[in-house]
Amino acid sequence: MIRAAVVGAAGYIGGEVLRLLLGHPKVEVAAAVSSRYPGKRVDGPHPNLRGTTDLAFCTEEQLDSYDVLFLATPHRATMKLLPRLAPKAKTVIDLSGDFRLRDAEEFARRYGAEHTRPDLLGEFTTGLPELAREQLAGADRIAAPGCMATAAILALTPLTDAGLIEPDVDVDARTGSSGSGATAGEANLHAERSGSMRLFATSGHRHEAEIAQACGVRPVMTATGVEAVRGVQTVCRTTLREGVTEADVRAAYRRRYADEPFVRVVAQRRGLYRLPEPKILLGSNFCDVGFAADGSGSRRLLAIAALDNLVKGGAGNAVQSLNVRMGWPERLGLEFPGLHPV
Amino acid sequence: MIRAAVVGAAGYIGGEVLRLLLGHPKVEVAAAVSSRYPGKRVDGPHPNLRGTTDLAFCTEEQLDSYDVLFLATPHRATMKLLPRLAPKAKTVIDLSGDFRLRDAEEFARRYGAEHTRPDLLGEFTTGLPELAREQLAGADRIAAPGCMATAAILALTPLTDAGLIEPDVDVDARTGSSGSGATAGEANLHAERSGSMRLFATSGHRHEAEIAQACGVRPVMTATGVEAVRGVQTVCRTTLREGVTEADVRAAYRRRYADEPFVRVVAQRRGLYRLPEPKILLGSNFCDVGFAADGSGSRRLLAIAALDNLVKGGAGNAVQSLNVRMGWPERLGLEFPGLHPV
Amino acid sequence: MIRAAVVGAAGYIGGEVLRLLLGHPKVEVAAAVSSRYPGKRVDGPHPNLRGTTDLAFCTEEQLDSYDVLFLATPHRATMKLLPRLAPKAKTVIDLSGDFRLRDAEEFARRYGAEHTRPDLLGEFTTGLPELAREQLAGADRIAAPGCMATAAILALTPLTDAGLIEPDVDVDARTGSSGSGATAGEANLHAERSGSMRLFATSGHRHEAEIAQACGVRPVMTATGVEAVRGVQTVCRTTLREGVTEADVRAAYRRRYADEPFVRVVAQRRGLYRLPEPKILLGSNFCDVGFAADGSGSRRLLAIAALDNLVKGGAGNAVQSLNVRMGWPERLGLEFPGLHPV
Amino acid sequence: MIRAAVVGAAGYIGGEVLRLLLGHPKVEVAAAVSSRYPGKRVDGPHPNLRGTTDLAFCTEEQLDSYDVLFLATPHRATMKLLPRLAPKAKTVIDLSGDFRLRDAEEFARRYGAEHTRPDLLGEFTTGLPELAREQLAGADRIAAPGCMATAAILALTPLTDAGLIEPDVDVDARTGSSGSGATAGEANLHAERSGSMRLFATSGHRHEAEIAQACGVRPVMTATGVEAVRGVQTVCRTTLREGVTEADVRAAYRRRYADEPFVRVVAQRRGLYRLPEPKILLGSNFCDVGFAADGSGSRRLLAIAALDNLVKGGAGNAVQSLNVRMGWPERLGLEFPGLHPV
Amino acid sequence: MTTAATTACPECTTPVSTESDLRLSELVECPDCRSELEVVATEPVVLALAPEPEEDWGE
Amino acid sequence: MTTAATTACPECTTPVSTESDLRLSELVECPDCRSELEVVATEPVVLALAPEPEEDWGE
Ligand SMILES: NC(=O)c1ccc[n+]([C@@H]2O[C@H](COP(=O)([O-])OP(=O)(O)OC[C@H]3O[C@@H](n4cnc5c(N)ncnc54)[C@H](OP(=O)(O)O)[C@@H]3O)[C@@H](O)[C@H]2O)c1
Ligand SMILES: NC(=O)c1ccc[n+]([C@@H]2O[C@H](COP(=O)([O-])OP(=O)(O)OC[C@H]3O[C@@H](n4cnc5c(N)ncnc54)[C@H](OP(=O)(O)O)[C@@H]3O)[C@@H](O)[C@H]2O)c1
Ligand SMILES: NC(=O)c1ccc[n+]([C@@H]2O[C@H](COP(=O)([O-])OP(=O)(O)OC[C@H]3O[C@@H](n4cnc5c(N)ncnc54)[C@H](OP(=O)(O)O)[C@@H]3O)[C@@H](O)[C@H]2O)c1
Ligand SMILES: NC(=O)c1ccc[n+]([C@@H]2O[C@H](COP(=O)([O-])OP(=O)(O)OC[C@H]3O[C@@H](n4cnc5c(N)ncnc54)[C@H](OP(=O)(O)O)[C@@H]3O)[C@@H](O)[C@H]2O)c1
Ligand SMILES: [Zn+2]
Ligand SMILES: [Zn+2]
Repeated sequence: MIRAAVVGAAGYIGGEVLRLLLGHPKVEVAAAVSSRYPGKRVDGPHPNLRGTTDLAFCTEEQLDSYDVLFLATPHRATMKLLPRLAPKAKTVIDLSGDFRLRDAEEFARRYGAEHTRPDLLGEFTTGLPELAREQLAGADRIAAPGCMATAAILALTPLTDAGLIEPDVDVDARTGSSGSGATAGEANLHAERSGSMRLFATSGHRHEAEIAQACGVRPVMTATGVEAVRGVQTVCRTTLREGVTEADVRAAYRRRYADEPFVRVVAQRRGLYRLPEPKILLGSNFCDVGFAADGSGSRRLLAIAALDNLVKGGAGNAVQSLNVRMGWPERLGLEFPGLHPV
Repeated sequence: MIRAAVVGAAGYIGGEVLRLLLGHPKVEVAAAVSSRYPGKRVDGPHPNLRGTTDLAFCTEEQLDSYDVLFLATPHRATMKLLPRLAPKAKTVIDLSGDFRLRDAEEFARRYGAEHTRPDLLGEFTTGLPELAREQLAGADRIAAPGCMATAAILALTPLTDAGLIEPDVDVDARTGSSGSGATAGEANLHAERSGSMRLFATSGHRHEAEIAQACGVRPVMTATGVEAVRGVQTVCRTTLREGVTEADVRAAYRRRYADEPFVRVVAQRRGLYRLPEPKILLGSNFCDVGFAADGSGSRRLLAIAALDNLVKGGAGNAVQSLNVRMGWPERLGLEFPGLHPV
Repeated sequence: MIRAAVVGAAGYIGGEVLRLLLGHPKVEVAAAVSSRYPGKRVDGPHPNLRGTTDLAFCTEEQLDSYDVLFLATPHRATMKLLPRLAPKAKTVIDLSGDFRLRDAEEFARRYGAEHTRPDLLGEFTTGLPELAREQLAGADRIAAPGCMATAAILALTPLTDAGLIEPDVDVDARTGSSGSGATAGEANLHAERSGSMRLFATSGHRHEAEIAQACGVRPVMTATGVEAVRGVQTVCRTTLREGVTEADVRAAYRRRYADEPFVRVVAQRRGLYRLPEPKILLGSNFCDVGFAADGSGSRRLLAIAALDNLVKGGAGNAVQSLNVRMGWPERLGLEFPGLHPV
Repeated sequence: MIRAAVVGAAGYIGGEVLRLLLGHPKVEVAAAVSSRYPGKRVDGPHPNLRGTTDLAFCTEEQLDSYDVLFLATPHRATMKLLPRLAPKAKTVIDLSGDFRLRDAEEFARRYGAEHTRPDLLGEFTTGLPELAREQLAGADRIAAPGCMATAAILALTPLTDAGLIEPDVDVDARTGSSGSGATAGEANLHAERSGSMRLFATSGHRHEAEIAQACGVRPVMTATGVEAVRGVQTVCRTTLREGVTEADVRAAYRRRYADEPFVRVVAQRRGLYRLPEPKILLGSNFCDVGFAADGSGSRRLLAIAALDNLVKGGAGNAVQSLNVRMGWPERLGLEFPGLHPV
Repeated sequence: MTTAATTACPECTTPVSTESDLRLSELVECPDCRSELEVVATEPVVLALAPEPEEDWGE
Repeated sequence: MTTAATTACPECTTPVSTESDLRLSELVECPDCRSELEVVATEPVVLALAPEPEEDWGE
């Protein structure tokens, strides 16, 4: 058993990290930090954890030292927290956007603020085992990618790795409301958010930079809030290189993900769930990826992915990265397959 | 054309009053008050009104005088506003809870605050044409009942008027999220409110007092927030007096509502929509009422009603009251029947 | 008053035609045809119509003659019905896909069946006043376009008319479940369809042909079923011609739709509802259109539209076409603006 | 490892049994029967199982013999299947309604058909460990109770066991759409079922008989379909015996469920989730139970329960019963705690 | 020519108007409770509740 | 007395009508793109885009 601490533990990602770690056979949750709820039980804001733990939140000051520290705090705040919290743990896994980009200038452009610790950016490994399994084995600074970025990256990687597509990619992301965290703003009011199809980003979304960095493509991204609490789907509109066939595409996906425990290739000709869709992934660490070529023989190819933003798009991916880091079986604590119907 | 002003016009009820008055052939919306958005167009917070008006909000100070004033402001605030606003209009229609109860002590018990103008309570007529059509014809202080109360009252009135039921009634109200207004609190966060079945009142709900006052029953009320934005359904569990048959009940409903333009009796044996259900009432001023006796011959009777809380449970009912007050055709501006499917 | 008949009147589009005609001051609904429910009241399958009509369905055989006949029957069936039904009315408005395309070969490719009456295709005028107002004034064979096609066409027309975009367009349509009609198949089962983000068409959707025919672009279309009953949103990814600015685009939209009663240009920088979104359009005949250029100075332009598929995407548009045909005020019977919140 | 077979494996309950058994460390799924999909992979109709199994459906004829057989087939069909299938397994766990009632006449009244094997009714043990843990230890014919019945029974048992309430109980059940199984009927069409608050049973629901049998009360039950796919909530309106206090009630619940692994007492004074609510139980085997006394000192008491109808209301409860039967740790394979937010 | 008479709905007692040319086994709908009623006799008209497929909603 | 003039929205170039008694720092709303515009000079009126709180939706 290793000892873990979670900062930002009262938030949605923090709660999901707690859920997964509490069910993890090799991790003990030793501390959960919240400034709003110190001394209160974690199953207050996270009622699904009732009966599974008696843990209470503590303050940052009460932290001592841990094997692993999860940061589930807002971007821009996290780069300020990291320097003082990092000494408290051997391994730090950051779920915010602050250490995902390697380039401080790109960070400043995307996040509207100068990075306060550009010197640390180089220390971080991308917390996505499908991309960086080997590096993660020895990593002690891990930055998990954004939820929509993770989906787009896993949809595109088989194509870019195999050199099958042109660099310009349209990333059309659809997301549920939990993606904005537990923040009660007007935009997240049930009566406003319910049933919406809200194009809240029409270009320049931050995750573009992560996708570009990971896949070497030129993404332009739109993001639409649709009716869902959990769930992200990304539809990437790409162009096949000359001469590439759908069979090449299918082979590339199969090959790339043959041994991946948490990526499933879903591109079927029959049935209701032919392409990736997030609803059957609630609570699951799977990312489903698929593709659809244009019947008419054009070079257009859709690359599609779906995941639960709080799991494979966040906490689950972080725990999977920990498993890799520790040399444990990668599925440990992440076995829940998702539900149907739901 | 008469001139109307709306206070609290940036809220959900205020917006619905605006929608209905802007479509009303005999009313001109002369002022819409908001402290948050003075000078801004009303179609900002109420995007459904785009293309129908160029109206902008004003401040309370900018009000002059009007034929009718609608108050769509919070309870406890409204009793303070009324004395200074009432002089600005011949007729005042209050949608808050502040002038619904005739008894100041009951008000204090239910609203947790002393009434600041108990002297005015007696001046108000209940803004429910089905109960008080005659009084409304000459009324200049009108208090529209609460949304769940309206539903329960319309479900029960045929039974209590005809003396068919015992006085103890269980009122089980189910409501959508717009019932709490446009207030962004944690409880109304989409991710929390979505898909909920939340018993937010298990007894002692304020609307009990309104139901008791209107129907002379002893109600106990539970209220559950369910997945919906608009819509209230009340299921009243009642006991038939000795010897009363289901045919008596059906006849009482038919008789009571034979000439009502906005109450439909729905108690069918076939089809998908056999009993009142709010979804087909979105935007409509109908209140559907129905009943179900216990097949087994017991004296148990369900009395059920459904409405759109912002229309027949609020703004529509207020406009209908205005129509009655002015001697206009009662359906004026309220013709929208509701949608199916939806 | 003119006399109207509706065939396919028990379906979703048929029901919506009934709702609109029953509220129309110049139309009497003289017949509603259903083979499943002959003799039954129309407010059985359309419970929202309770209290507004005592009309019952009749059989096709019982039809005599009418001023206008609405066909709300399935594609491929309608081309067989038309020849025998057309003689029964002066004006026929078809809502199916059978007479929308002018080219019989294109029809065969898109609908997987030979057209049985290609000779009649040329007689039809497109039932979209924004495109064909003048022709509609004298038209007696009117074919209303498909719901997703209508949205895409209204989004693109200002751009194509003004020559602002390149011909290749990606049409990304998102739709609610009522778009598939009242047919109980596995795909429309609540537990399966609920919360879905289902890419049910990845290319080659029928509506592509309508968009191409109306706008002269080369559309490729994807369609995703999202959680909603009513509502279509289309996001068109286009490329601006060299030198075209966002100000040109805004001016083109404003100019094109300055006098349109049912198209609103929605492209705002503030507020929750900055771009077109269908939820505030439920029951309304508005189509909201908007656009978003890429901040970074690229030539990418999104053209977005939203509508209620059963109203502006179907029955409302048909009634608007009738209004134009008859020389009546275009808004007649179509005044409902939509709801917020909802 | 024991070998299990599931009949009705293509249905919703069958799929959930498969999900749980595939994740169960001591059970091998040896056969999954479907008449519609013989030879097809189980992850076709159950797409959440992709990547977890290569199992395909077989026909009933292909069954040989197993340690345990789960019947997830419709009521009335199951009593005909059982005699020929029972010989194929040592232990049979039936999830249908056919062997739940001990009294064949009550069965006939409730299910509208004579029981074809009344002689077998006495052989069955109720598959609810909270009620029948000891009997289950040796049971080879197990009948799991209905989903709404399970919720009501778990809400009421602490009260009836301790003799705290009067026998008349109003059971108000609210349920999601998966409760009707994977049957595509008009009532389950997304556009009809979505957003509904449908009182589909106003008295005499079958589950009344199960509740009466288990708790010795006289239940009258209403059931309302609300917007949800999974989830049941039951609100029982009861009357406390003279002199019983809320403290007695709380103590009774605490005592009764102190050692239960899957029942949590939820009756809080603060927070958003004060009383049982199904949404945080999706996929989980927990049943949350709670209560609320009437503040005013009346004897009215609400007893509330929530569960996932396919898990604790069906498949999970069946697996828990198997764990008890086999003498295994009761939580085995049932550890998933549920999600928040969701 | 058909003439209208009324007879009570066996389910809810509401008067149901019936045409004189009704035939045996024909189905009519009660205007109030919407029961489907079968003509089981014609002179005078007698209506009986038509059998209905069981609805099974919620387990 | 106030008289109305117009000036172009700096965001979308739509003409915005402005009253002559506008004061420095006052906020006006563009009728088209609904940008909030700050009066940064008065004779003649110059409008600049008012800063807006960042919206952070979708992670
Ligand atoms: N939601 C997603 O889908 C998702 C997916 C992947 C990654 N992420 C990233 O994960 C992080 C957390 O997101 P979330 O959705 O969980 O947000 P959230 O629900 O708003 O939670 C953030 C938590 O951070 C704490 N916090 C806020 N300001 C802080 C500060 N200045 N210093 C320390 N703690 C602070 C708050 O807890 P107290 O106030 O109690 O301390 C809060 O509970 C963000 O960086 C987000 O970008 C989110
Ligand atoms: N929602 C329903 O279903 C429903 C049904 C029937 C009756 N009602 C009653 O209708 C009233 C309004 O409800 P709502 O749901 O529309 O609430 P809401 O959306 O919160 O709107 C209330 C409005 O009142 C204004 N306001 C707040 N405090 C005020 C004060 N002290 N003085 C003057 N104005 C103030 C606010 O506008 P500014 O801040 O811009 O001034 C706000 O827009 C309440 O009394 C409610 O009980 C509601
Ligand atoms: N749903 C939309 O959003 C939408 C939008 C625009 C256009 N449309 C078009 O409108 C038409 C109707 O669509 P819908 O969604 O209303 O479908 P729907 O709900 O399935 O209704 C179709 C109706 O057509 C009747 N019908 C079926 N087969 C027929 C046949 N062979 N001959 C005559 N009548 C037949 C049926 O009534 P009976 O069995 O009772 O006779 C049924 O009620 C379709 O062509 C569709 O493409 C639909
Ligand atoms: N849904 C719930 O919440 C719930 C909860 C507790 C208990 N239950 C009970 O569990 C049982 C299954 O319910 P469900 O919701 O899973 O229903 P479902 O989704 O309709 O599945 C029933 C399955 O039974 C099979 N089947 C149908 N008729 C059959 C017959 N005559 N003989 C053998 N197999 C037959 C069908 O599969 P094939 O056609 O492929 O053979 C079908 O997949 C029912 O008895 C129900 O009362 C349901
Ligand atoms: Zn009847
Ligand atoms: Zn502007």
